[in-house]
Amino acid sequence: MTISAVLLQLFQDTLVVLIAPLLLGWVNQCRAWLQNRSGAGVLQPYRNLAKLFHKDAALANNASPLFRATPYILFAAMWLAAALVPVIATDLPLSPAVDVIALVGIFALARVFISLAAMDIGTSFGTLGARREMLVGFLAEPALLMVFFTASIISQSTSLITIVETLAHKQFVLYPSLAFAAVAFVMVLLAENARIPVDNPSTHLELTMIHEAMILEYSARHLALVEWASALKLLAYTTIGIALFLPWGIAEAGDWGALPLALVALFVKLTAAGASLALLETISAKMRIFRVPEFMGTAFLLAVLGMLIRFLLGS
Amino acid sequence: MEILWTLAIPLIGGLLLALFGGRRFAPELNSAMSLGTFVAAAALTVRVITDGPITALNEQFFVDSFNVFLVALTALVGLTTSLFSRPYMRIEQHHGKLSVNMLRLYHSMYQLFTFTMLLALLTNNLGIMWVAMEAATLTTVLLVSLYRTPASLEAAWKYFILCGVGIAQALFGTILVYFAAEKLLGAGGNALLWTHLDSVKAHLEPTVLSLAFVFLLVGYGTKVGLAPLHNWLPDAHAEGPTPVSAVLSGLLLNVALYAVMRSKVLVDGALGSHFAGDLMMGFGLLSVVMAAFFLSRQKDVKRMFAYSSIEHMGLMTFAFGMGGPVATFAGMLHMTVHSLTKSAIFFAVGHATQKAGTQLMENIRGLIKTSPTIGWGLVIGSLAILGMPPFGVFASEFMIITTAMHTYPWTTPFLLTALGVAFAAIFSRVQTMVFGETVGQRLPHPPALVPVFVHLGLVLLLGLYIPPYLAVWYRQAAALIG
Amino acid sequence: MSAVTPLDLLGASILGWMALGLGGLFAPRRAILALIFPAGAAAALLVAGAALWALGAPAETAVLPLGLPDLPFHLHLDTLSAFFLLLLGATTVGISVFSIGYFRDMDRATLSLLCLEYHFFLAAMALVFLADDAYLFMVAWETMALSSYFLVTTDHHVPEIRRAGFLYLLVAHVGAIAILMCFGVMQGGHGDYTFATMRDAHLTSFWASVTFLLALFGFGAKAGILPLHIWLPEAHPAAPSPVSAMMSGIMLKTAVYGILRVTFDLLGSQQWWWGTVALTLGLLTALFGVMFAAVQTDMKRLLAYSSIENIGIILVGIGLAVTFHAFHKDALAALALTATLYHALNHAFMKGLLFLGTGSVLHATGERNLAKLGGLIHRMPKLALLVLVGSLAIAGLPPLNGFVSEWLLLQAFLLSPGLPQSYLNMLIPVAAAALVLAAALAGYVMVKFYGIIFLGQPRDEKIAAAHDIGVWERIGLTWLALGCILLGLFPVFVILHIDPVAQLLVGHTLGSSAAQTGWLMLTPILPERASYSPLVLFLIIAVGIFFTLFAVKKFYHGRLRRGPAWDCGFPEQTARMQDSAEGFGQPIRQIFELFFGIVREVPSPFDKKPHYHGETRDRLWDLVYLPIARLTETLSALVGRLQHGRIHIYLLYSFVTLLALLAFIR
Amino acid sequence: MTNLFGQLINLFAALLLLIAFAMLSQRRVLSLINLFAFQGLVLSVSTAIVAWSSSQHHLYYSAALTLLLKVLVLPWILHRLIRRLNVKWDVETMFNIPTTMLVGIALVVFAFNLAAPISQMAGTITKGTLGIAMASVLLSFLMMITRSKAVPQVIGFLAMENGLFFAATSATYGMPMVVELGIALDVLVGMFILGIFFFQIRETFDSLDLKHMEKLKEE
Repeated sequence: MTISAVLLQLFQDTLVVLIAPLLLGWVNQCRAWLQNRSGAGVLQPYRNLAKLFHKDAALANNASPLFRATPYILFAAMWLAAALVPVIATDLPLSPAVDVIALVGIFALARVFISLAAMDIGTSFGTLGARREMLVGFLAEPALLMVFFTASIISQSTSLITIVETLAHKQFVLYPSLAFAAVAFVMVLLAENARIPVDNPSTHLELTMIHEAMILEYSARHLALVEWASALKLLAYTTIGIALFLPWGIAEAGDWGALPLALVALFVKLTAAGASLALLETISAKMRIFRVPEFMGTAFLLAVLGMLIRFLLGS
Repeated sequence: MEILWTLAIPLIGGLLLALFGGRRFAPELNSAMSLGTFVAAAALTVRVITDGPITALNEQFFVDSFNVFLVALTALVGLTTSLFSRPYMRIEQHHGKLSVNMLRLYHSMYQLFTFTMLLALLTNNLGIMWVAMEAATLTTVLLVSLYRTPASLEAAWKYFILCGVGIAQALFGTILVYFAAEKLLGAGGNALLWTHLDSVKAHLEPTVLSLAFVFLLVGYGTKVGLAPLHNWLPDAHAEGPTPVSAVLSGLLLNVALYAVMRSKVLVDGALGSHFAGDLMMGFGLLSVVMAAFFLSRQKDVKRMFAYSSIEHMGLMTFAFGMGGPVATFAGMLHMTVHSLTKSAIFFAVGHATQKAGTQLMENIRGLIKTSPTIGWGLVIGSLAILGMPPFGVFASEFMIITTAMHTYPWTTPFLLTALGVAFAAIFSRVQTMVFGETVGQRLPHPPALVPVFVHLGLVLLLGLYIPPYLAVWYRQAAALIG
Repeated sequence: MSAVTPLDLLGASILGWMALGLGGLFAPRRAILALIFPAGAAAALLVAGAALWALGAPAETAVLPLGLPDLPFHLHLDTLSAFFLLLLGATTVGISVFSIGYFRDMDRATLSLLCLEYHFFLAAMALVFLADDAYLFMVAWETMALSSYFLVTTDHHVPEIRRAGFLYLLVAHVGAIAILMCFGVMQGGHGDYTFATMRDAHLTSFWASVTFLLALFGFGAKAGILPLHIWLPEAHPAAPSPVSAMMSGIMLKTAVYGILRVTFDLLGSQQWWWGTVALTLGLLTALFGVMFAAVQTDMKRLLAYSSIENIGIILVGIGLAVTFHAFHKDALAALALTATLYHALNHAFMKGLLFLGTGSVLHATGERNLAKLGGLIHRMPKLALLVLVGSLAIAGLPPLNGFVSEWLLLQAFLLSPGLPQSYLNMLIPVAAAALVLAAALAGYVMVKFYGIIFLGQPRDEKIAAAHDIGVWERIGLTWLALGCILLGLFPVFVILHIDPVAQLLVGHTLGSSAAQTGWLMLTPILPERASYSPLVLFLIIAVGIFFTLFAVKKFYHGRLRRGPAWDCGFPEQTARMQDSAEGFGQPIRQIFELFFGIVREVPSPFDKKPHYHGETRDRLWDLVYLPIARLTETLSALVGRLQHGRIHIYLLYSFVTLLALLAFIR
Repeated sequence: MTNLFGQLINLFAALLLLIAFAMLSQRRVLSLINLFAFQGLVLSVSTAIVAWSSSQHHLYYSAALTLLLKVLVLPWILHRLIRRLNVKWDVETMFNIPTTMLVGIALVVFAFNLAAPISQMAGTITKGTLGIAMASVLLSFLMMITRSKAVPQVIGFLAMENGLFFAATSATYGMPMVVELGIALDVLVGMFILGIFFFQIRETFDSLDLKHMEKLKEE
C-alpha cells in the first residue's frame, strides 16, 4: 500500500465525517421545498450538533455504562462503514479488511448496540423502539446481503473494490438482476435510515416511531453522537448505492488525474440521490408498523429474485 | 465323577429339605446345597474345558462345552438365587404369607428343580432329557402355586396344562427322531443317544426329521416362551415367589432353548437346508415384536419383566436361527448375560415389592431415596437389560443387530421398532419407581443385595472384557451348534 | 519412536477423568470442590494441548486389551479426532473451573454422584472421538448418553425433569440403534467391526445411501436435527447449567463428528443428493430453532433452541461440503468444511459461555423465567460484561468469532455457481438467503436475551438481592469469553489448524490460500475475491472510539446530571410496565404464526383478577410424535387382546400354530 | 401269520381312533373316565401283540406298565377324585358336539396324509398306525380345547399321553425302557399333583369350572 493510498484513505475519512450532516441537511431541505416550506437550510444539522454539544448531559438514574458507551461505538462503527466504501477511488488500503458481508455485519453491530442501549433504561418506549428496530433489522439485513450477493456474483467477488472495478471499468453491460437489486436496496435504505414510509424521523408519535423511541433517553453529547452516527449511516448507504448502481466516474487505483473528476461526480451523485430520496419520502405515506414486515419481505424477495435471475439468465 | 456329584448333591438336598425344609436353618442348608452343586459344576467345567467332551455311565451322560457352559451358569444362578431367597423367604414368612410347610415344600422343590434342570442338561439321551424337562415343569408348578392364592393357583394351572401339552408335542417329536434313528442305529438305547445321533445325523430321513422338528419346536418352544405359545409365562412369573421367577427366567427358559438347539443341530444335519433356522428366526422375531408391545401395557412389575424375558428369549432364538459363528456366539453370550441380568433384576424387584407391599408399579416410588442399593440395582439392571453399554447385553445385541443388518436387512426395522418400544415401556416405568418422592416401610431382615451386584458386575465385565478362555469356550460351543 | 505421544497424554487424561470421577464417590465435599474439579480442568487442559499437538502430528493407533474377543478396543487419533478433542478440552477447562464455584453449596451425596457422572461424561466423549471400531464407539456413545441422562436428572424429584430425562434417553437410544445398523451395513459381514475394514468395504450406491441416511438419522437424533429435536429444549434446561453447557457446547458436536466420520472417512465417496438432503434439513432446523428461540420466555430454553439453530447451520455446511466433494470441487468442499468445523468450535465456546452465564443468573436469583428478570447489569456487572461478549458473538457480529464462520460459509455459498446440477444452482441462492435470515434472527434473539435479563429494571423484587459471580466463575467465564474473542480476531491461525482435518477428509486445504497475504488478512480463495480482517476492523473501530472520546473530552465541558427517566408525563411508571420477553417475541410470533401452535388465554376487561397466559407449542410434537405414541397405544391394545386369560384360547393358539407349521412343511 | 398280527394291530388302532372320537363326543365325566380306561386297555393289548409278533421282550414290560398305570391306577384315582369332589355333572362343551366331530374328522384326514409318506418307510409290521397315533393325539388336543371343566381337560391330557405311547409302540417297537419308566413316573407324579390341585382349586373357587380362572390377563 502506497503513501498516496494512505493519504487518500485519511482524506475520505475526514471527508465523510464532515459531509454526512450536510447530506442530511440537503435531504431535509429538499423535503421542505417539496412541501412548500422554506426549510431551515442545509446547514441546520451542524447547528443542531453544535447546540447539543453545548448542553449539559442528563442521564437517567439507572443508566448503565453500556448506555454511555453506545454512542461512541455507534459513531465509530458508522464512521468506519462510511469510510471504507470506495466511492472516490478504488485503492483504499483499509477497504480489503471489510468486504460487503462484513459491512452488513458492522451495520448489524451498530443496530444491536443501539437497541441494547434503548432497553437499558427500562422505559416502555425504549424497549418498544428496540423491538421494532430489531424487527426491521432482521428483515433488512438479509435483503441487503442479497443485494450485495447479486452484485458479487456478477463480479465474482465480495470485496467492494473488486465489485466497483468490475461494474465501473469493465465494458458496459446491462444487468436486469441489478435492477431488481437496486429497487430492493432503496427499500432497505429507507427502512434502515428510519425514513418514511417505515419510520418518520420528524415525529415523536409513540404509535409509529422506531428510531426516535430508542434514543429518547439520550441527551446532549450522547444525542449529538447518535444523530451524527445516523447521518453517517445515511451517507454510507447512499455511497454504497452509488458504488453499486452508478459507479461511473470512480477513479481507478493510482489514477490521480481522475480524482477531482471523481469528487465532482460524487457530489453530483449525492445531490441527486438526496433529492430523489426526499422526493420518495414526500410522495409516499407512513405505513402501519405491522405492514413493515411485508414491506421488508418484498425487498427481500426482490433481492432474491435478482439473484435467481442472475443465475437463470447469467446476466 | 463330577457329573455324579453335580446331580447327586441337589437330589440329596431335595430329599433332606423335604424333611428339614421348615426348620430355622433350612435356608442356610439350601444355600449350602446349592454351593455344593456349584462347586461340583465348577470342577466339571474345568475338566471339560481342559480335557474336552466327556461321556459317563456307558454314554448315558455327555458333556461338551455347549452344555457345560449352561451347567455352570445354572449352578451359579442357582447358588446366588438361594442366597437371595434366604432373607426374602424369611421376610415373606414374617409378613405371614408362608407357613412352615410351604417353606419346606419350597426348599425341597427348589433343589429338585435344580436337579431336573441339570439332568436335562447333562443327559445324553433325548428321552431322558424329555423326562427331565417334564419333571422340571412339575416341580416348578408346585413352586408357582406356593402361595395358594387364587391368582397363583390359576397361574400354576395354566402353566401346568399349557406346558404339559407342549411337552407332549415334544415327546412326539422325540419319538419321531427315534423312529428315524433306529433304522440307522438299530432299536434299543443307542438310537436316542445324542452323540450317536450326531454322528449319523447326515443320513437321517429328512421328511421325518422336519416333521419331528416342528413338534419339538412347538413343544420345547412353549417352555422357551416363544410367541404365541408364551401365554403361561407372564402369569407364572408374576404369581410365583420372586426367587422362582428369577430361576424361571434365568435358567428354565435357557434349558428349554438348549433342548431346541440340540434338535436343531440334528435337523440341520439331516436336511442340510436352513429350514430349522428360518422357523426359529420367524418365532424369534414374532416374540420380540409381540413382547415389546405387551410391555407397554404392564402395571405389575414382575409381569413386565416376564415379558421382557419373552423378548430376550425371542432375540436369542432369532440369533441362533440366523446361525453362523458371530450370531451363535452372540446368542450364547446373550443367554449368559440375560440370565445374570434378569435374575439380578428380579432380586432387586423382589425386595422393592416387599418394601412397597405391592407389585403394582404405580405404588412403588422413590426407591433411590429409601434404599439406594435396591434402587440403583434396579436402575442399572434395567438399563443393562435394555441393552445399554457398557453391559454385556449390549455386546450380544450389538453382534445380533449388526449381523442381522448385514444378512437379513429386512428384519432390522422390526428389531428397531421392538427395541425402541420396549425401551420406552420399561424405562419410563422403572424411572418412576426409583426416582421421585418415596413410600415404603423398612424390611424386618436386611435385604440380600450381594447377588444383585455380583451379577451386574459380571455383566459389566462381559460387556467390556470377555476373558480369553471364556471366548474359546463360547467358540467351541458355537462350532458345535453351528 | 518418541518417548511420549499425544495419544499417551490423551489416554492418561481420560483415565485421569475416570479416576477422578470414582474418587468423587469417596472424597469429602470440600475435596471434590477444591481438588477434583480443578484436577479435571487440568486434565482438560492436557487434552487440549495434546490435541493441538496431534493436529500437527501423524495419525496414531493403539489397541487395548479390552473389548470383545475378536474385537479389542481400537483407538485411532487422526486430525479429525484431534480437532474435536481440542474443542472438548478447550471448552471443558472453562466449564470445569466454573463448576468449582457453581456447585459450592450442593449437598455431598448429590455432589459426589454428579462428580462421578460429570467426569465419566467427559471421558466417554473423549473416547467417542478416539474410537476406531464400531463396538468401542457404541460403548462410548451410549455411556455418554447414559451419564448425561443421569446428569440431566440430577434433581429428579421434579416431574418435568424426569420427563425430560426420559424423553432424552429414549430418543438417544433409538438414534443409537440406527447408528448400530449403519455400522451393521458397513461391516464386511465377517464380524470385523474395525473402522479400517469399513473403509475398505465397497458398498453399492444403494447401501451407501442407506448407510448415510441411517447415520444422518442416528446422529441427527443426538444433534437435534428436525424433527428429532424435541428432547433438546426439554433436557438442556433441566440439567444443571455447567452440564447444559457441556451438552450444548460439546455433546452435540459428537454427533457432528459422527456424521463427518461416517460420510467422509468411512464411506469413501459421496453422492451429491446426500448434500442436498443435509442442506435442506439443516436450513429447516436452523430457521425452526431461531424462530422458536425468539418466542421463548425461559432463558435456558431460549439457549437450547439457539443450539438447534446452530446445529442447523453446521449441517448446512456439511451439506455443502458433501455436494462439492461429490462434484470433485475439493477447494470449495474444503472451504465449506472449514466453515463447518470453525462454527462447531465457535459454538462450543459461545454456547458454553452463555449457558454458564444463565447458570450464574439462576444461582444468584433463583429465576429462569425472563418475565421476572431484568436490570442485572447493575447487580452483576462482571457477569454482564462477559455474557455480552457471548451474546454478540452468537449473534454473529464482527469482529467476534460467530461472524467469521458464518462469513466463511457465505463465501462457500457465493462461490458455488457452476455446479453441473442446474436446479442445485437454483437452490443454493435461496439457501443462502434462508441462512442469512436465520443469522439475522439470531441477532434479534440475542438482543432479547441480553436486554431482558441484564438491562432495564428488575421485574421482580427478589432480583435486587442478586450478588455478582465469585472468582472461580469469573475465571471460567473469562476463559470462554477470551476464546470467543481470539477465535474471532485471528481466523487465519485457526484455519491453519483446521487444514489438516480438511486435508484428511476432502484432500484439499484452505490455509495456503487463506494466509497468502499474511496472517492479518483472511482470504479464502483470492484476495480480490474476498478478504476479511477482523483485527484491522477491530482496531479501526477502537481507534475511532478513542478518537471520538478524546475529541469530545477535549471540546466538551463534560457536565452531567443524573435524574429520573422521562415518564412521558405519566408519574407512576413501574418496572412491570417494561416490555416483557413474550412481548419482545410478539412480532416474530405474528410473522411466522403458522409455524407455532399458540395457546393464549386473554382476560376480559371485567376480570376481577386479570390473568394472562400464553405459550407457543411445538407443532411437530402434535404432528409427528403424538401420532406415533397413539399408534403404539393402539397396537399394544390389539396385542394385549391376545392375552385373553382363557386357557382354552391359549391351547387353541398352540394347536393352530402346530397345525399351521405342519401344513407349512407338508 | 405276521399279516394277521398286522391286521390285528390295525384293528386296535382303528379301535383307538374310535375311542378318541367317542371321548370327543362324550358329555359325562364318568363315562369319559371309563372310555379312558378302555383306551388304556386297548393300548396295552396292542402293545402286547406287537411284543409277541416282533418278539421285543421289553415291550411286555411296557404293556404291563400301561395296564397297571392307565387301566387301573389312573382311572381309580380319577374315580375317587370325582367321588370326593362329587363332580358327576354333565360336561358342557365350548362348541356343540357335531361341529367338534366335523373338525375332528378334518384333523384325522390331515394327520393321515401327513403321516402317509412316513408310514411308507416304517420298517415295522405296523405301518399306517403312525397316522392314527397322530390323529388321536390331535383329537385329544381338540378335546382339551373344547372342554370347559378341569377334570375332562386332564383326561384329555392323559388321552394325549396314550396316543403318544401308541405312536411309540406302533411305529418304533417302543422307546428304550429307561425312557418309558421315566415317562410313566412323570405321568404318575403329574396325576398326583393334579389331584392335589383339584382340591385346592375346589376350596379356593368352590367349583372346578375353568371360567373362574380367567383373572390373569391384559385388560
